Formats: sequence, C-alpha cells, structure tokens
Amino acid sequence: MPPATIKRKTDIGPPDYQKFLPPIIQRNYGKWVRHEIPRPGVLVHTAESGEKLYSVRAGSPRLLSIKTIRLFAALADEFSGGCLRFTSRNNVEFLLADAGKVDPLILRLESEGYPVGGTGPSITNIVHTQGWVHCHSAASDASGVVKSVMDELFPYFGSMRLPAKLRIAFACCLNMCGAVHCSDIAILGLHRKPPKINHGTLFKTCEIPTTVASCPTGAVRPVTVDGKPSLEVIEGQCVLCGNCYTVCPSMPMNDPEDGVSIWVGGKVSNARREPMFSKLAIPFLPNTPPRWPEVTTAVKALVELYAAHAQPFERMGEWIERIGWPRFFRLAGIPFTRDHIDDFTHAGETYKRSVHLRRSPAWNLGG
Amino acid sequence: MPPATIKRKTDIGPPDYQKFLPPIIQRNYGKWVRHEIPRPGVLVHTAESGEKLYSVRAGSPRLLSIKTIRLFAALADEFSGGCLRFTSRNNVEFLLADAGKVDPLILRLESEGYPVGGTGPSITNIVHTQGWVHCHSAASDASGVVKSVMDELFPYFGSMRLPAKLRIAFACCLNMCGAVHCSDIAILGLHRKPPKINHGTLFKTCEIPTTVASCPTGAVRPVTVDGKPSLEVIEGQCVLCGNCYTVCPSMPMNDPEDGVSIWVGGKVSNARREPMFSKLAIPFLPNTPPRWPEVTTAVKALVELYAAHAQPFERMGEWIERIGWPRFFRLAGIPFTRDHIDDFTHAGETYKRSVHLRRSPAWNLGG
Amino acid sequence: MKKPTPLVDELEKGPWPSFVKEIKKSADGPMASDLLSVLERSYDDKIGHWKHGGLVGVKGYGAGVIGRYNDLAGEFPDAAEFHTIRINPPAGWFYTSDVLRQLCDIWERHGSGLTNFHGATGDAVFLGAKTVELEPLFDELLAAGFDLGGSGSALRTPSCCCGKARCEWACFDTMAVTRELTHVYQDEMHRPAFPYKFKIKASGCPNDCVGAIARSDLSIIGTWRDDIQIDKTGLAKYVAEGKPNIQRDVVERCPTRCMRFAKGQLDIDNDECVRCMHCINALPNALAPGKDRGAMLLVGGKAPILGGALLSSLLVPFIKLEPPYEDIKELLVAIWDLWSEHGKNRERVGEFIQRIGLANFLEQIGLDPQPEMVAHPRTNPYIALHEDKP
Amino acid sequence: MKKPTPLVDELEKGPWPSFVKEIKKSADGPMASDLLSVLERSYDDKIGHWKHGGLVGVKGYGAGVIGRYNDLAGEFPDAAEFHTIRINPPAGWFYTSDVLRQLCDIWERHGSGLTNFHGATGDAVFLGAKTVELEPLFDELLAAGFDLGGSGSALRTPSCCCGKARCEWACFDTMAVTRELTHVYQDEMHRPAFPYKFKIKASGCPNDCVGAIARSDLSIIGTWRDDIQIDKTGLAKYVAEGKPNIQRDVVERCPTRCMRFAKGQLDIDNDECVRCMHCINALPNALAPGKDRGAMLLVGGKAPILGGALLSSLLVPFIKLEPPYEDIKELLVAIWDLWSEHGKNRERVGEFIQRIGLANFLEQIGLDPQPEMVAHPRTNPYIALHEDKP
Ligand code: SRM
Ligand code: SRM
Ligand code: SRM
Ligand code: SRM
Ligand code: SF4
Ligand code: SF4
Ligand code: SF4
Ligand code: SF4
Ligand code: SF4
Ligand code: SF4
Ligand code: SF4
Ligand code: SF4
Repeated sequence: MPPATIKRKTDIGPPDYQKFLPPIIQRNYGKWVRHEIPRPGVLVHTAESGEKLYSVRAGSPRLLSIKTIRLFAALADEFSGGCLRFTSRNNVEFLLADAGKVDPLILRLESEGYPVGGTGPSITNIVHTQGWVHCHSAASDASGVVKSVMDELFPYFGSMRLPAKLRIAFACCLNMCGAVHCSDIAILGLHRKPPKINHGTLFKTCEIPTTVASCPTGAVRPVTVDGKPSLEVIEGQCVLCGNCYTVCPSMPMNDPEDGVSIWVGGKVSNARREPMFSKLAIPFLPNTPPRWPEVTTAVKALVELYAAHAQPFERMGEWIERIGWPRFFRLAGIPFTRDHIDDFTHAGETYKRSVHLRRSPAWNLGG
Repeated sequence: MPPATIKRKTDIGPPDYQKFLPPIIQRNYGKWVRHEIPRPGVLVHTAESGEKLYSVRAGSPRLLSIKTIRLFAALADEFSGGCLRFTSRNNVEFLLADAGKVDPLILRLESEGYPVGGTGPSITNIVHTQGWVHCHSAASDASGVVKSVMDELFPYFGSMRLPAKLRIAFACCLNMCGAVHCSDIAILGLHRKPPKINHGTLFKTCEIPTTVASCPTGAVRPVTVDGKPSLEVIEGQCVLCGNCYTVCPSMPMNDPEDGVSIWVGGKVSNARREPMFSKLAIPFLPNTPPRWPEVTTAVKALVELYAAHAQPFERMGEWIERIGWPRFFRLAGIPFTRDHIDDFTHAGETYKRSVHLRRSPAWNLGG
Repeated sequence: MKKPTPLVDELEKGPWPSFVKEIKKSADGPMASDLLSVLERSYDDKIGHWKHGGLVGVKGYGAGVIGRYNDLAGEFPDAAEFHTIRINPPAGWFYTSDVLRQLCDIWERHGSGLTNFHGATGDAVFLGAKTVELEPLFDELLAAGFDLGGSGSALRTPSCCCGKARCEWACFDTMAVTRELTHVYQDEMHRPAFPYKFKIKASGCPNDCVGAIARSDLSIIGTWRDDIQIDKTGLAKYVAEGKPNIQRDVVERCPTRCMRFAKGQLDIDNDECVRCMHCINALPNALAPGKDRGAMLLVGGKAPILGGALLSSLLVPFIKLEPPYEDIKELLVAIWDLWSEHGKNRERVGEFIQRIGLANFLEQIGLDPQPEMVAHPRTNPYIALHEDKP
Repeated sequence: MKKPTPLVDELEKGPWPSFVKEIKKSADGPMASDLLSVLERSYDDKIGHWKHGGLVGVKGYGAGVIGRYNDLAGEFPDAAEFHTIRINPPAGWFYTSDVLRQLCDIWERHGSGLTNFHGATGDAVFLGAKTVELEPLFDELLAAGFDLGGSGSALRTPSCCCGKARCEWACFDTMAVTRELTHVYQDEMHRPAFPYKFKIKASGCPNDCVGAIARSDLSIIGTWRDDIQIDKTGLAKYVAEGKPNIQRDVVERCPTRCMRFAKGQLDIDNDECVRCMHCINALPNALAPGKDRGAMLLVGGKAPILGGALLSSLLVPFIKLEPPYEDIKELLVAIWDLWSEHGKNRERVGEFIQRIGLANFLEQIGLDPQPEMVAHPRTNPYIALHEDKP
C-alpha cells in the first residue's frame, strides 16, 4: 500500500441520525402517544399533535444487492418523502406521513417481491448470520436455511394469528452471531467432527497458549510433532464448539457431516416472564441443501404445535413452561435423549430438584 | 481391648417397629382417612373404621437425660398404653386411643416443663446439632442458642396464628448437620478466622493430599516447614468453611470471634412452591453466651415481620419471593452488603438478569 | 457438681425445656457433671473444647461410634473421653415405654446418661461413653435387640416419616421400606466402603416431613398418578364454614392454577396438577391423594460440603414400591457399585453425578433419560459426541 | 455467469425474498458472480470455503474490516479476497434515499455490490472488498460522512431501537445516547485495546426491541418509576370491544398479579408492578409507562463462547440518562479500566465479573451493593473475610 499522503480526518463517527429523520418524526420526536396495527406490516403511530405516522414494513433477505437498495430508495422517494429505516431484525420500513400512499406502496413492494408483514403476533424476519456465503466457521448455510424456512412459514409473516410474537433466529456456528440463544425457535449450526490438526502449519499460524486457553473443556493440549510445537485434541473431551478453530486456523472443523440443531422457548423481552434462554429440542438434523427439508419440516411442526396449543399472549417458552417439558416432548414427538441433559459447567442447576411433575403415561422404573 | 471370646450375633439391624406400634395403629395401619388439629399440639387422626387416634406433641430439648426418658415412659404408661414416638423434629408424641386422657396428659406434660404445641401454622422445635456440647467443629453452641431463641419465640410454639409453618434450624458449622439449608429461618455458626496450622503435628496427623483436596477454593497448599511436610493457607482465598479442619486436626479454626449468621426463606416441602434453599439475611452476629441476645432479637424480628406481612399459607420464602428481596431487606432494616452477593461456583446464576423490579426509593446511580 | 456454672445456669430459666436441666439431671454421675463444666468453660471463653475422634469402635464394625475427646482432660477427666453411640431406631421412631426403659438402663450402666432423641440423621444417640465401655455396652444393646447405626463413609441410618402408621396421606409404606433397606444393607452400614456417606430418607408424600429431598442421597417421596380424591361432604363443610377461603387460599395458591371453584364445586384438572399437596393440605377433610399410589425416587441431596448444597434430583418419576422392593434394591446397588468404583474420596453421590454428568450416570446404572429428570433441557450448545450417536 | 448453479438456483423460488436473486442482481460484476459459484460448491460438498482473515484494514484503524479469503482462489479468483467493511450506521437505522444511494455508488465503485442491511451487531455491512480497494473505499466513505464500526477486541458499534423517533414507550432517548456514546468512544471502537469485544445496546423500554439484555455487554433498558398512566377513554374502548379479554389476558398474565379489573375499571398496585410492559403492550391505547422515565443499566450479556451464554445482570436500577450523560460515561470508563487491566485475553466483561465476583467488581468500579442486583442473596455459606468487615 503506498503511504497515504494527504492527512485525512478520521474518527468522524456515524452521521447524525437527525438529518435522516422524516419531517413528521422531527416534529413529533418523543411525543408519540399511541399506535395501532391496522393490518399486518403497517404501524400507525399517533403523536400528541394528532399527526399520524404510517410505517410499512417489508421483509428483506438482509443480504441485499445495491440494486435492491436503490429500488428501496426509489420507492421511498415515491411514497415516503425519501425516508426509510431498517429494523433490528433487518426488515425495511418506509415511513409515510400520507395515509393514502400506504396501500399503493404495499402493492408495489409485493409486486417487486418484498412482502409486507412481520408485525404483531406474527413471524417476522429470521435474524441470521453469514453461513457459507462468508464465514470460515460456518457449520451450515445461513441464508439458504433462512430462505427455506421463511418460504415454508410465509403465511405467518403476512398474518397476525399466532398467540404472540414468534421470533426465529439462525446462527451458523456456536459463536452465535445471530444471538440465537434467546429465541422462540433457534436454528444453530453444529460441527460434528473434532478439529483436524494441521501439524505442518500450526506452529506458524497459531499461538499455542491462546489456543489451549480457548477450549472450554480443556481438551486442547500442547504436543511436539516432528520436533515442532503443535497441539492435540482429547476427542472424548471435545464438545465441538469450534473455539480453538476461531483462534487457530490450523484446526479446521468444517465437515460434510456438520448439521443443525433446533432450540426452543427463549425470549428477550421482559413482558410477563423474565427473559430466558432457548433450550435444546432437536439435537441434530443433517445439512441437506438446497432446501433443508428436515429443518423446514421440524420448524414448521413446532410452529404449528405452538399455534395450536398456546394461549393468547403466551410466547413459546411461556407455553412450554406452563405445560412442562415432558409434555412438550411428547406432544412434539421428539425423543428425549442424553443430549438434552446439560453436561456443561452449571449442568446440575438444570436437574429436576422437586417432585412437581404432571403425571405421564411414561412412568415406571427405567421406563 | 481384650479379644472377644464369645462369637456374638451382630448386624441384627433395628428392632421391628411393628412391635412398638400402639394397638389402635396396628388395627388401622394404612387406613387413616383424615385428621384435625383441635388445639395446638394435638392431632386427631380418624381411620376408615371410625377409630380415632389422639397424638399429643410435646417440646423436647432433644438432649435428654435418661431420667427424662423414663419420665416420658411413665407418662406413656399412664396415658397412652405405654406408646409414644419422637418426631422428625425431635418432639415427643404420645399416642392415645382415649380422648378423655388428652387434657390430663397435657396438664401433666406442661407441669413437668414439657410444653405442648408445634402443630399447624406454628413454630415447632428447632432442628439442631451438637455445638459446644459435643463437637470439635462448632463455631457456636447449638443447645444454648436454641434454648434462647425458643424461650423468645415460645408463644408461637403453643399457638397456631402464623400464616403457615415456620421452620427454624440451627447448625454449628458449615457441615450443617442440622441440614439448615432449607429452613424458613436458619441460624448457622461461622468461623471467622482461617485455620491456624500446627506444623509440629500436621505431618503426623494429616494426609496432605486429602487435606489439599478438601478445600473448596484451593486455598490449601503443600509446603515444607523445618524440613517436614506441612500445609499453608492462602488467606485471601479461604472462605472459612472448616473442611480442611474436618479432615486435618492440625488446622484448628475455633476462635472466640466466631459467631453466627442468619438465613431465611428456605423450605423442604413441595407444597405450592418447589423446595428452596435458605438465603443469607444477616452475615454475622457475635457469640454472646449464655443468651445470645443479638441472635434472639434478630430472629424474633424476622418472625414478627413475617407474621405481619405474609398471607395465609405463605411460607417465609414464598412471602419474600412475592415482595422481592429488595423490599425484604428494606422492611427488615437489614443492610445489604457485599457478603450477600454470592461468589462461589454458581454465583453468576444468582445475579439479577432481567429488569423485573419493583420500584424503590433507593434508585439512582451508585445509590 | 464440681464447679459453679453461672453462665450455663442462665439457661435453666425460661419456658422452653432446658438442656442444662437435662445435663444436671444426669450430673449425679461424673461424666455429665464434667460435661457441664466443660460447657461452662466454652460459654466463658467462647470456644469449643472438643477434639477430633480417634479410631474407636466395636469389634467387627467400622461405624456407629464417633470418638470424641476433650482438650481439658486434665481438669475434667470424666469428660476426657465422651464418645457417641449411634443406635439404629425402629422405623418411624415408635417406642414402647418398656423398650425405652431398657435402653435407659443399659445407658445408665455404661455411659453418661445423656442422649439425643434423636440425632439429625435419625439415630438414637447415646452421648458420652468411655472407650472401655463400648464393647459391654454394645453387647447389651444387641441382647436388647438393638444394633448400631452408620457413620463414616457408609450407608447411614435410613429414616422416614410416620407414614401409614399415622398419616392418611402416606402414598407408600415408608416404615416398611425403611426397615427393609436397613436390614438388607447392614453390611453397607456397619463397614464403611463407600467414597463418602450415603443417606436414605423416605417421606410418604410430597410434604416431605423428613426433609428427604434436602438431606438424603436417595430420597423416596410418595406420590400418586390417578385423580385427587374429593369428598363432597367434607368440601361442603369447608364451604359452609368459609374457612379457609377456598378461592384465595386454595385455588389461587395452586402452583399450576388447575382448579376451578364455583358454586361450591371444586374442579381439578388432574392432568395439570403437579401433585404438590397444597390443596389437600388446606382441605384435609375434603381432598386426598389418589388411590394409585407409589413414590418418586430422587438422588443426590446433601449439605454444602464441598461443592455447595444440593437438593436431590429426580431419577424415577413413579414406582409402586411394593415388597419385596427388588426394583429399588437393584437401583441402589447399581448406584453404589458405580459410585464406589468411580467416586472420589469424600465425594457425595450428588456431586459425583454432577461431575460425570447425569446422562453418563443414567447410562451406567441402566436407566433411560426422561424429560422428567430435568427442570429444562440444556441451554448451552456444547453437545459432545458419544457412541450411541448417528 | 461463469458456471451453472443449479442448487442455489433452487432458492430463487418461493415467496420469501431470495438472497440468491440478490447475489445474481450484482453478478454482472465478477465478484458476486464468483461468490455464487463458491456457494454452489458449498451446496454441493456441504462445506464452507472461507478461510480466516489475515491482517487487513485501513490506515490508522485496527478495526472495522474483517479479512476473508477463499480456499478456491484458483478456480474463482474474484472471490479470493472478499473482505467485509463494517460501517457505523446512523442511530436507529434511519436513512434517506439520497444517502443510501450515495453509499451504493461508493460500493459499486469499490466492491462486490453486495451488502448486509444490517449486520447482527447493527453495522451497515459491505460484503466483498479486495484489499487494494480498502483505502480508496474508506476515503470515499469519510467524504460521505460515514466511518467504520468496530471489530476485534474493541468497542463494537452501539445500536438501539427507534425509541423516541417512533415509539410512544421510549423511556429515554435511545438514539441520542447511542450517538453520543459512539462519538465519544471512537478511539475505543477503532483501535482495539480491550481484552475482548464490548457491545452496547439501548432499548427504550423493557420490551427490549434490540435484544440488549441478551447480546450486549452494556445493556441500557428504559423504565419508569412513577405510576403507569391510564387513559380512561382508551380503556373504555377496549372494554366495549371485549378484546383483549382484560381479566384473562391482561390481569391474569401480569407476573405479579398486581392488577384488579372490576366494573370496567383497572386498578394497578404500582408498588407491586415490576414494570414488565405486558399490560401496556396488551392495551396500548389505554396504558402507558409513567412520566418519570429513565433507564436501567445491566452488564455482561453475551453468546456462549467461552463459559456459556449470559444475560446482562443489573447494575444500576434507575438512572435518568440525560445529556451530557456524564454518569454513564464515568461508569463505562470505570468498567473498561478495570476490565482492561485485569480481564484475561478473550474474556468478556460478563465472564470477568463472574470470575472476580460481582461484589469485588462493584467495589472496584465504585458502586455500592444493592439487593436489586441479585435475583436472591447467596445460598452457600462460603463467606470469605474481606477488609471492610468488622
Ligand atoms: C421496529 C422494532 C424496533 C426497531 O427499532 O427496529 C420494533 C418495534 C415495535 N415493537 Fe418490538 N420491535 C422490534 C424488535 C423487537 C425485538 C427484538 C427481536 O425480535 O430480535 C423484541 C424482543 C423479542 C423477544 O422477546 O424475543 C421485541 C419485543 C416487543 C414486544 C414484547 C413481545 C412479548 O410479548 O414478548 C412488544 C410488545 C407487543 O408487541 O405487544 C413490542 C412492541 C413493539 C412496538 C409495538 C412498539 C411501538 O409502540 O412502536 C413496535 C411494533 C411492533 C410490531 O412489529 O409488532 N416489541 N421487538 C423491531 C422490529 C423487528 C422486525 O423487523 O420485526
Ligand atoms: C410428625 C411429623 C412427621 C414425623 O414422622 O415425625 C409431621 C406430621 C405431620 N405433618 Fe409434617 N410432620 C413433621 C415434619 C415436617 C417437616 C420436616 C421438618 O420440618 O423438618 C416438613 C417440611 C417442612 C418444610 O417444608 O420446611 C413438614 C411439612 C408438612 C406440610 C407442608 C407445609 C407447607 O405448607 O409447606 C404439611 C401440610 C400442612 O401442614 O398443611 C404437613 C402435615 C403434616 C400432618 C398434618 C400430616 C398428617 O396428616 O398427619 C402431620 C401433623 C402436622 C402438624 O404438626 O401440623 N407437614 N412436616 C413431623 C413433626 C415435626 C415436629 O415435631 O414438629
Ligand atoms: C450427631 C449429628 C448432629 C446432631 O447433633 O444430631 C452429626 C454430627 C457430626 N457430623 Fe453430621 N451429624 C449429624 C447429621 C448430619 C446431617 C443431617 C442428616 O443426616 O439428615 C447432615 C446434613 C445432611 C447431609 O449428610 O448432607 C450432616 C452433615 C455433615 C457433614 C457435611 C456432609 C456434606 O456432604 O456436606 C459433615 C462433614 C463430614 O462428613 O466430614 C458432618 C460431620 C459430622 C461430625 C462427624 C463431625 C466431624 O467432622 O467429624 C459430627 C460429630 C459430632 C459429634 O461430636 O457428635 N456432618 N450431618 C448428626 C448425626 C446423628 C445421627 O446419626 O442421627
Ligand atoms: C457479521 C456478523 C454476523 C452477521 O452475519 O451479521 C458476525 C460475524 C462474525 N463474528 Fe460475530 N458477527 C456478528 C455479530 C455477532 C453477535 C450479535 C450482536 O453483536 O448483537 C454476536 C453475539 C453477541 C455477543 O457478542 O456475545 C456475535 C458473537 C461472536 C462470537 C462469540 C462471542 C462470545 O463472547 O461468545 C465470535 C467469536 C469470537 O469473537 O472470536 C464471533 C466472531 C465472528 C467472526 C469475526 C468470525 C471469527 O471468528 O473470525 C465472524 C466474521 C464473519 C464474516 O466472515 O463476515 N462473533 N457476533 C455480525 C457483525 C455484523 C455487524 O457488525 O453488524
Ligand atoms: S455464527 Fe459462526 S459461522 Fe456464523 S457468522 Fe458468526 S462466527 Fe461465522
Ligand atoms: S472444538 Fe471446542 S471443545 Fe473441541 S477441542 Fe476445540 S475448543 Fe476444545
Ligand atoms: S454442624 Fe458442624 S459443629 Fe455442629 S455437629 Fe455438625 S459437624 Fe459438628
Ligand atoms: S477453611 Fe475451608 S476455605 Fe479455608 S483453607 Fe480450610 S478448606 Fe479451604
Ligand atoms: S410426609 Fe406426607 S405421609 Fe409422611 S407424615 Fe408427612 S404428610 Fe404424612
Ligand atoms: S396438589 Fe397442588 S398442583 Fe395439584 S391441584 Fe392441588 S394445589 Fe394444585
Ligand atoms: S424497546 Fe420499547 S421503546 Fe424501543 S421500540 Fe421497542 S417498545 Fe418501543
Ligand atoms: S407492567 Fe407488568 S407487572 Fe406492571 S402491572 Fe403491567 S403486567 Fe403487571
């Protein structure tokens, strides 16, 4: 790289959001008094002044071509005075002051292939990560699974008939960039082979102590191979977390037998029940690109089960807590296996330490 | 010891309980249908046959002279056909078939100094341990504290006016022989000085590896002193649990500055709420024999607070959970200190990980 | 009495029965008298004066006696040796006056005359024997039909609530099971061969009147699996009395809110009931556990040493528990075998299970994983490979 | 397009917007085209083809660019280098069409034309730049008023819900705080000097629409401390409509059951309310948070690596959070100083707090312990000595 000659001004930080707010928001900033959701995908916020802001939310694949962004810009010019935003779940929202433009905008968005919905008790966009599109660590593809699942669950995006919001997230490895750990349904890529060690490169590419320290179970040990420092993995101790690979490129884990797991019952909001982590439902499903039928079938079944059984305002995890995990497993027809029993640091805290149990057909010694 | 000459028959096990059951119980074993508590200390169980069993429960110091046991035997002969039992909380129960003998028995018991009560929503006997009467490990006296507290709480033994049962337990050291860890109020002896090491005897009396392994925090380390193997304690790491002393007599911990701590809100039964551990309320009160006024005052205040605020059927812990720990501390006037914050293995699980909080006057940064 | 004991004498006062009075009752003998003096010293200097026990016991047994010596032996020679004898009581702690007197007479001949009825584990405890008295005392106990309880790294004296003897809620025969297990495992109790102590406690219903879940390695807790029995007459009486307030105190305190109370009728959705006992406790003359009764088995309860206290965790959600109790015996032996082989020194079975993992433990003792065994499935994604995996 | 991509083409079908279509839209350029081929290969062999990034970045910055190389460089040279640029977005992700077009034009000149709007942390992400393009790209971004976000062991791009811009429930100005903290800590974001990453997220109320509690090291969550506001007209309308069922869906779902609904009146016992938002969510046109608004500060949220996932835990139960936000800045700096000095390599602040203990952490950053900070006080009796103790 040639030495930079002009001294540039750096660390300017992001542009001021105020410049980008639509005038109706500038006028009513902090003065909203209520909202309604007249139809799926449309929010109407009313300000003290009586002014109304119409937000139209469209689904986005998140991975966007600049051509699509230009399309959004053009639509914003046409319908919302050039003003739009993206949500915390990567949908795009057009911010309209003019009620009359809502329906025409929806028509246009849908004809361009960007469906409107994701509000209220629905399934909105799946928070997700890079997958095979961009990350070295991925045990599955993110965009492919998300597209396959959303195609299957599409009716739930454009309607508001679920008992409550149902948030799905996908992460392609245990780093969980999608922060799937608190989702109603989480799909999580899992490596299924311990790291393969490249002794020829390891001593050049990796710091031995950092890599040893990276292992949550102490499975990584220093060794000498052909007179060079290297590492070995005690396979019985490896929980396939990939953390050694994160810090040491010479310990790759990607394998065609990688797959995904399904987790349920997490939530982030404090509404009613305190936030909670998702819990393991299905330990392993194979990677079956391009459409991951095992995954879409499993997720759809869980959504339908929830839709059929939960009470109004009950999130997935609240419903499962009400009926109890044993019944959830029976209803879902998911076999309960040793994988479901925690065996990490605080495992003992997850054992059942009371006799509060609903009766079950499955009760006898060893049964 | 001279070698035993006669071959004796050992391992005979305990005598058969059936021999000791009163005839009315033998007749109605497993056929009881209901019970009532007509007055504090008296249980009336009715059998299918219509027969009624009257149990009269009297408080006991548990540490009994054989003279007292003979007194109980004599009373049993006089009132309950020679039949009696002890309860899981060390009270004595006389088992009467004859309703007419209940009141006379109560009169006699009370005149002998053994009060009748402990049933229903009352405070029954304090489960406790050996203390200075018999144990090397004791950080406080058991019997003395129990006697002092029960004298103070005496009216609650003979009445049934509390919202629910209130179980108090005492243990003289962290071994918790009284299993105080699930009590409505637990009084627990605490050593307050790290073990003093007797290097002169340690190598003869203690196994070094066992003692090192006994320390929950790894504070015990092998050293050599005057050429002999010994141990040292990293004081900053010592949590004063006394476990090293349990396995190594050369590391005594008893000290005049030992004292007691008070814990609240545990329960064992599965009624309503699942069983729960007691939590720290007062980290330290000094040993002030013979009557431990600081302890009796503190316990009494807790009982009165509970009696005043809890709803019917609400155990101490259920009440506190309902109002929240912050309010409990404010109501009880107990300062919240760093000692209350867990710092052992699963400490992180006790941090508040939601925003579900009742408002409080104490809210501001650093406040 | 040798010396004045002004401090402990304070504890003769007050309405609650006084342990000081008890010691004094036996203080016509020298042992109790010296004990009182030692205690007075402790009250004065705020320190205990007992030392660790050495190896004392009775021939052929490794358990049942806790050796105890005093560090003021010079001053108080009759409290110098003050060993504890743990005597296995009849299940449910039922006695007759005769047998109690027999025990008192034996103890009068061989010890301090002081006892604990009972120890926290449940033994009848004789407090204060000299080493030389142990063998004759034990002989007399055996002759009277009593044997020692457990101590050290052994099975401890199992204990139980009064169960079917005196409680309408007992869902299995706590006393019969306790007696049977105690008798079958005499060797495990008297000759310590475990990594650490092992306690068994049996409560006839979820009220858990012996605190089994908190203080036993195997907790047997009664339950049922059909519907709660409702006695309409009994219910009508409560309704008429208006006490308790059925809606507020019963229905609204049900942890699953599976009851409805309307027009004097109580409807229970038994499939939702977690069998906590509350409604039955609150309305004892109207409700009762179902008729298809049995027990749950839980493992691993213990006090804090070493890794922190544990409540027992669920192992078997339902077992009928009927004689000859082969199922529970097989399970016990499987647990003991595994733990004895792989448990660390002073590692309770609850800590052992946490260390090796519940799933491994189940596999080794031959039980299938069931969702009833966990409060919830794992939240962390650290799922290891294992052999029976595709 | 260089090669057929039959597998990924399958994902052009179906009603949900297709990322494959997006890639193809940009596949008139060689980078997106090669990316598609690489992806097709992954769909075929079920394996990712990306390698760890090396040290790439822009001059003067240690963060903001994630280097990424492909292991099929020989076959697909235009996907060989495919670095990510993280661009700090305007708070709340508000844009105008003009500024978006400006960004698109820049990216068209210097990269693949593929983006993420937005990354999971909240950055506007340009996906696929060659090393040689980084400097010119960055110059253009600066000129357009944009700067890079965080990466590596640095402060990451803070993010927030739309707050006062579009939500009546915002209890503080999420966007203003986010902007302020982002601007003040440019150095912490661009020049990694922490033990590990540090994320800040701000949600205007307990609904936590940015998932702050689950995925930020400092979670700022709005709340109030006076009474919930009730609009009688709004309430009457709900009552008239009968939807939602106020008793069943609102009153009985309140976690503290602190509401009473009778005769069309809703009474809230605000002292018992834990301000969970449920009733307000359910009756948005009748209820609203109180007027005395502010925020809670929580620390330590994170994903599972290394010790398991954590939710943030409460640090400050109430703070008004008003400009110039000195209080929160002081706290942040105190936390960073302590953690930077004592944190281990790759130890998130939540894990650091667990390792050193919350009490020590508080002492070091100068906060007093408060009962609000714990779910419950300790249950284990392992209470160490410390200096400020009698
Ligand atoms: C636009 C957005 C914030 C932003 O700045 O981007 C937003 C906006 C609103 N949220 Fe949210 N939430 C948004 C992400 C979230 C998230 C975060 C997430 O899902 O990753 C959560 C936490 C979810 C969780 O618990 O796992 C979230 C939990 C809520 C809740 C609580 C729901 C519950 O019962 O648990 C409400 C209240 C409600 O809907 O009744 C809420 C309510 C609202 C309201 C009604 C607030 C208002 O008055 O404007 C907004 C419309 C909701 C709707 O779409 O139904 N918002 N909301 C986000 C839209 C995401 C999307 O594109 O779909
Ligand atoms: C005699 C005894 C069992 C024994 O075999 O020795 C016993 C006997 C009865 N218990 Fe118990 N419980 C006995 C110790 C316990 C214990 C153990 C303990 O305290 O260490 C517990 C667990 C306490 C805890 O949760 O910490 C216990 C929790 C209960 C409960 C549940 C109370 C609750 O609401 O949590 C009931 C139900 C009730 O009282 O409504 C109960 C009910 C009963 C009943 C009514 C059962 C019956 O129908 O006969 C008996 C009379 C209760 C009373 O005294 O009010 N019993 N009961 C024990 C008497 C101890 C004493 O001398 O005071
Ligand atoms: C006598 C008794 C206390 C009492 O006053 O009743 C007792 C006394 C002792 N216990 Fe205990 N424990 C007694 C019941 C308990 C209980 C309660 C129970 O069994 O239900 C517990 C809690 C439950 C449990 O086992 O977890 C208990 C938990 C301990 C512990 C900690 C065990 C743990 O795993 O946490 C120790 C320490 C040890 O084993 O090294 C201990 C150790 C001791 C020793 C042997 C002290 C020692 O380290 O050598 C004490 C001898 C005292 C003495 O001089 O007489 N004792 N001990 C109880 C036995 C009487 C009996 O046989 O009936
Ligand atoms: C791009 C992004 C995923 C996405 O598709 O959106 C991402 C991508 C990566 N993350 Fe992440 N993380 C991204 C948001 C997250 C989040 C979510 C968040 O910030 O809210 C999390 C969970 C929250 C948290 O931080 O705990 C997250 C938790 C991780 C972790 C595990 C951290 C932990 O403490 O558990 C790692 C591993 C590491 O740091 O070594 C990681 C590491 C990575 C690396 C750098 C892989 C690596 O080991 O080198 C990924 C680069 C992928 C690539 O090639 O582009 N990423 N990462 C997100 C950042 C975009 C942005 O700046 O907006
Ligand atoms: S979750 Fe793993 S594989 Fe996916 S983007 Fe993050 S680090 Fe990469
Ligand atoms: S994958 Fe995880 S558990 Fe396995 S060796 Fe690497 S760091 Fe350790
Ligand atoms: S609690 Fe401690 S001091 Fe008390 S008897 Fe048990 S071991 Fe001894
Ligand atoms: S008292 Fe406990 S913490 Fe302290 S050194 Fe001994 S074993 Fe360790
Ligand atoms: S545990 Fe149950 S069966 Fe046993 S005495 Fe208590 S209430 Fe009765
Ligand atoms: S036993 Fe408990 S859970 Fe079952 S109905 Fe009664 S109160 Fe409810
Ligand atoms: S977190 Fe609260 S303030 Fe922010 S958008 Fe969501 S509901 Fe509104
Ligand atoms: S905010 Fe939550 S806790 Fe408060 S009254 Fe409403 S529902 Fe109840």
